[in-house]
Amino acid sequence: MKYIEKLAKIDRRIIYLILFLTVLLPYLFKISLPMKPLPEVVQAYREIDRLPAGSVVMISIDYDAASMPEVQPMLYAILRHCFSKDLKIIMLGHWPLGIPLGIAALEDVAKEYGKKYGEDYVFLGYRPGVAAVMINMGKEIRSVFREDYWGTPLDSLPMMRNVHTYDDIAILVGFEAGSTGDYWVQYAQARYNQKIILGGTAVVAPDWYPYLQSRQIVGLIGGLRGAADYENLVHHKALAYYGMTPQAAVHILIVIFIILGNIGYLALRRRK
Amino acid sequence: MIELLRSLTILVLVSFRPAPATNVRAYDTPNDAGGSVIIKWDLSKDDSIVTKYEIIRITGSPDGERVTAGFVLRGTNSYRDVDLKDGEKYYYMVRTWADGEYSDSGITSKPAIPRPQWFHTKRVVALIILIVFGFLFFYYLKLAREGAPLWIRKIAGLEAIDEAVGRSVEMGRPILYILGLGFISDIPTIAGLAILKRVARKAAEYEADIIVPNYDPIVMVAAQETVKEGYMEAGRPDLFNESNIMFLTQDQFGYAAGVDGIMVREKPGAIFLQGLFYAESLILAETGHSIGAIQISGTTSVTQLPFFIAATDYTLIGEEMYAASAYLTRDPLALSTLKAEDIMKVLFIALMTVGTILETVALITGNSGFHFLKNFFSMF
Amino acid sequence: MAQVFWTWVAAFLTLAIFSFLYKDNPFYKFAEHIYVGSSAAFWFVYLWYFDIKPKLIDGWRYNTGFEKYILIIPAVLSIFMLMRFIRPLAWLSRWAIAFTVGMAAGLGITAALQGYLVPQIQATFLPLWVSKGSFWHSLGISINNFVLVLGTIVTIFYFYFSKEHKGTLGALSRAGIVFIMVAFGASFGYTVMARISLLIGRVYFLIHDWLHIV
Amino acid sequence: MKREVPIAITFISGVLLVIAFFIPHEPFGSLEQRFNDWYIIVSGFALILGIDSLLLHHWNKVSRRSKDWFHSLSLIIAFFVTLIWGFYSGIKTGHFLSAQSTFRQYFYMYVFVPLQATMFSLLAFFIASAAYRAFRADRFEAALLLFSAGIVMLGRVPLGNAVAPYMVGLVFLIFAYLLYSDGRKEVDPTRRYLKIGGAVLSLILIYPVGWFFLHYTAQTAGWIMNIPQLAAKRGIFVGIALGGIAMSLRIILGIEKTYLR
Repeated sequence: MKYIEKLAKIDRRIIYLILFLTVLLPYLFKISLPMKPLPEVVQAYREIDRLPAGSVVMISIDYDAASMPEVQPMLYAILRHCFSKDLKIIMLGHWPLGIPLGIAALEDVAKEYGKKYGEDYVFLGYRPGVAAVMINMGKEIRSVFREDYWGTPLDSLPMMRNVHTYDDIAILVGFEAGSTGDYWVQYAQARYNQKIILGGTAVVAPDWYPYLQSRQIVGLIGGLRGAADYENLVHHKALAYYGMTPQAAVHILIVIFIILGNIGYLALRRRK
Repeated sequence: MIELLRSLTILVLVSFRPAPATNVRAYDTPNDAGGSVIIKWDLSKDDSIVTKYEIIRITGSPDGERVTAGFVLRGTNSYRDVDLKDGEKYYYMVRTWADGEYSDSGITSKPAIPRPQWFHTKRVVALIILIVFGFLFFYYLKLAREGAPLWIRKIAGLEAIDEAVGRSVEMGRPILYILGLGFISDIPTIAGLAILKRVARKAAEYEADIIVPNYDPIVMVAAQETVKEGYMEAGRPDLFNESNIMFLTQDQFGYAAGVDGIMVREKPGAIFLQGLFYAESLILAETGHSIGAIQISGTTSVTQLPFFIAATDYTLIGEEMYAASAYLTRDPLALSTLKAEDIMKVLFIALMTVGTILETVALITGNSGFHFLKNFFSMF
Repeated sequence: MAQVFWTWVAAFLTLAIFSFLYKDNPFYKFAEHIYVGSSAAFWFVYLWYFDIKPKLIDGWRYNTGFEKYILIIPAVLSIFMLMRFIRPLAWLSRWAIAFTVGMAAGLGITAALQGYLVPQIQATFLPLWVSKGSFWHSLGISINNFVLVLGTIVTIFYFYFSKEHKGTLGALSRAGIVFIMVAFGASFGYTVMARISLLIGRVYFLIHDWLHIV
Repeated sequence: MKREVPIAITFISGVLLVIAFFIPHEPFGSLEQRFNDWYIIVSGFALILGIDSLLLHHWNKVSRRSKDWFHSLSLIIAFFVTLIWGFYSGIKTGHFLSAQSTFRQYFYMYVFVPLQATMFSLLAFFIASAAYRAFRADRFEAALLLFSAGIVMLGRVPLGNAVAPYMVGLVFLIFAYLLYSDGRKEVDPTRRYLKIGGAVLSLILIYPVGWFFLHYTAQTAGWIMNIPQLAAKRGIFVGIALGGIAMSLRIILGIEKTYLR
């Protein structure tokens, strides 16, 4: 009887320890759940996969450190996919505090694939005024970004010579933690017919399904699950893919704790 | 073979000029600060092969210079032209493009004259609500001035304030008051300050310390004034210690880290979490619980309320927090405004019922005239 | 090399914060104080580069006429705010606070009307009988609409202050509590996923970027 | 003068913003934006007050050599190092977050972000301990909270469907037990048999309800989020909006002036 009652008063540190191990162990032993990639992620993958080598992909960093664990893995997976297909990348962002995260990922993956700055990828950085930036880039990217993030004029970068407007960009991939993605659809897609893929946190992504249905976006990557699917598709399983097991395990763990707590509580109550 | 046929069809389609967009209308943008015109047209019959519509602006007279105002994609039948001069006449044409070929009807729209408006007609419903509320507000204020009795239901979280302060004092521990991440421009922060005054007065009566760590410097200044006032009301201005109401950092989790540190080191007996909270709410409430403090929380952030309900002893849910200052002071003027709120609630419930019935009727009879109430309430 | 050093710094700070879960200790204290101090400075630098400089300094430099000289108002209010450092003039800071509070009140009214009241009420104008597709499908949508309207109304009754919650009002407000509790539970459960993702991110940093195990 | 002027300022700025809401014409049309910009400037300067408070608080601890003075000293050092580094990088490269900024490369990426992210990630632990402790089916309302939290939690992950029936079954078991133990104490025979009958019914229902959740947990979670959750949220929003308007009116009219004393 006494043991049952103890279930009502498990020390919180024990809960913390079990939870920590639940997250850690699947990584160490690479335990993974069988998952079929979501159709909207597969769609995004195919859109990028069928681009001819040399096409330009624009990536927008519209999140910051708080959403990093969910969105950063998507960024890495997409970058790997693009560089492995010899696509060229232009990166920019609308969240000033996210810019450092974008550049870190870009340089990491570029090094991995031996890509050269200015020839294979360019980093534009941040300019204030979300909608104005998007609209003006439809007329001429140089009207917003005369220089790249390092202060080099765009015309002296080989890969930028023939890139002027959205017409020269095959696909735009927006990584979102707020409403900037809606602006991309509203301005770059509706006004300039830019092909867009959106990736974002599990909180913002559900709002985008209407865009997917109306074909305003051609792919959607939502939350850690979406990132895991993309990692799976590009055959580079990392944070997100192995993170899905702890994700599910912790949810179930919390429910088990709740049940144990209730059993203990009931036992206590009966004695009283 | 099929491929060939397809390319042939496309070739044939493309070499023909698309049907022009017709019925081009231009008018001043309603409810704006001037300088813009809205252009609408009926789509070309060949909209499916159209690449874009070009909007052409002619300033002054119909045969003036033609300037491209902008492009829109197929399927779009309106455009908003901006950066115009108020009072000037503008004529518009819409040119339909299909690859390299274009066509237009050659007829310009009637002139549009951009002007600024003095009243936002889409917001009339908001104005009506505000007027009705204002009327009720002043009516009950007048009743209160005349001394009509006002009653308010029990709110457990507010009843518990004195008990929490008392218990903290018995344990010989200080009181921690957390105003959250709100700026002074957030109404919940001001509601939090009103409750702080009461807590400060009680603390002064019991000669207990009260610690208020802050996220926003202006809120810190306001909190210092509020606590000082509470101590004065209790007749103990000598006990007031301004350095107990300090600033931490304007970083969400830096603030949470700092407050957690204060909790485990100062071991307050009562913790108040009153204001605007975001994700850090549970970090604070769980740490507060782990040190065994009695906690009273309140916020209007609906996403954080579940965590407060789970982790703290009493929670003021949304509007209950706004009612706090009236509840605690029993000031008849403040209480009268609660009565006005309640009447508004009944009015809104009646309105919802009517609106729901109208919508049902509209759907059953198929008469869209019954949507009038719903349409009236669409604003932006 | 610098990379390695800084990764160790980041790992140390991460573990120091985690150690708080066990109990308060010097490592956490150190990380906490570093965090509070450096983040206060960080946001100060941030405010300078993203707010004060573009809005006040550049505004003054690049604007002309009215747009330029109107900036004197916020500049004066800012100086009033700092008058708290000078005891005899400290009362001037209340003028600046009064402005911000007045702004809060004005925005409080318009934001409540535009952001909450009108759209939320409009959204509850739902038909209680919908015929769309099969009978069961229609019935499902109709019941959902009914529950939505009913739930909204009874929740509003819970916040009725000026009458005791007895009799009919009591029953309605209790029904309101039922909806509120279901909502809070659901909202709690919904958030778990995002929070676990955060922890996964940190654990991955430790074992991948720092220890290179995975 | 010292009291009336602030109240007048509050009144004027509040009323102006409400009027501006209904008038698109200049100067009202852009008033809200303008006031916002002013507010940002004022609050930027106010940060100096805050930093003064923070540093003074800790400097006092250092100079008095009170407990943890060493940590207070590291706070002060961290503050100045960050401040100087940030402005140094900013002046040298044009912006403190620019590409060449060492402040961005090192401080931001390896100190600031890890601290922020780790503090944020503590929530994963706290959400577990809060759920464990608080979700006790001691009252009907608490049982509802527990139930909807559990369903939504399980409905959002793979494998959730497989676990949900057990959880639901257990809740029904608990429910049956409560009804039974209450019923046993009941003096009135009809009530007693009703309650005990209810207990038996809950036991019988375990199987069909469990079957239901085996197949429809995710859908149920979606329904709870989209219907009852939304309804309650709307009701709360209406209350908050009305309370907010009333509070604002009280502030504008000077009935509520805690902040000014």
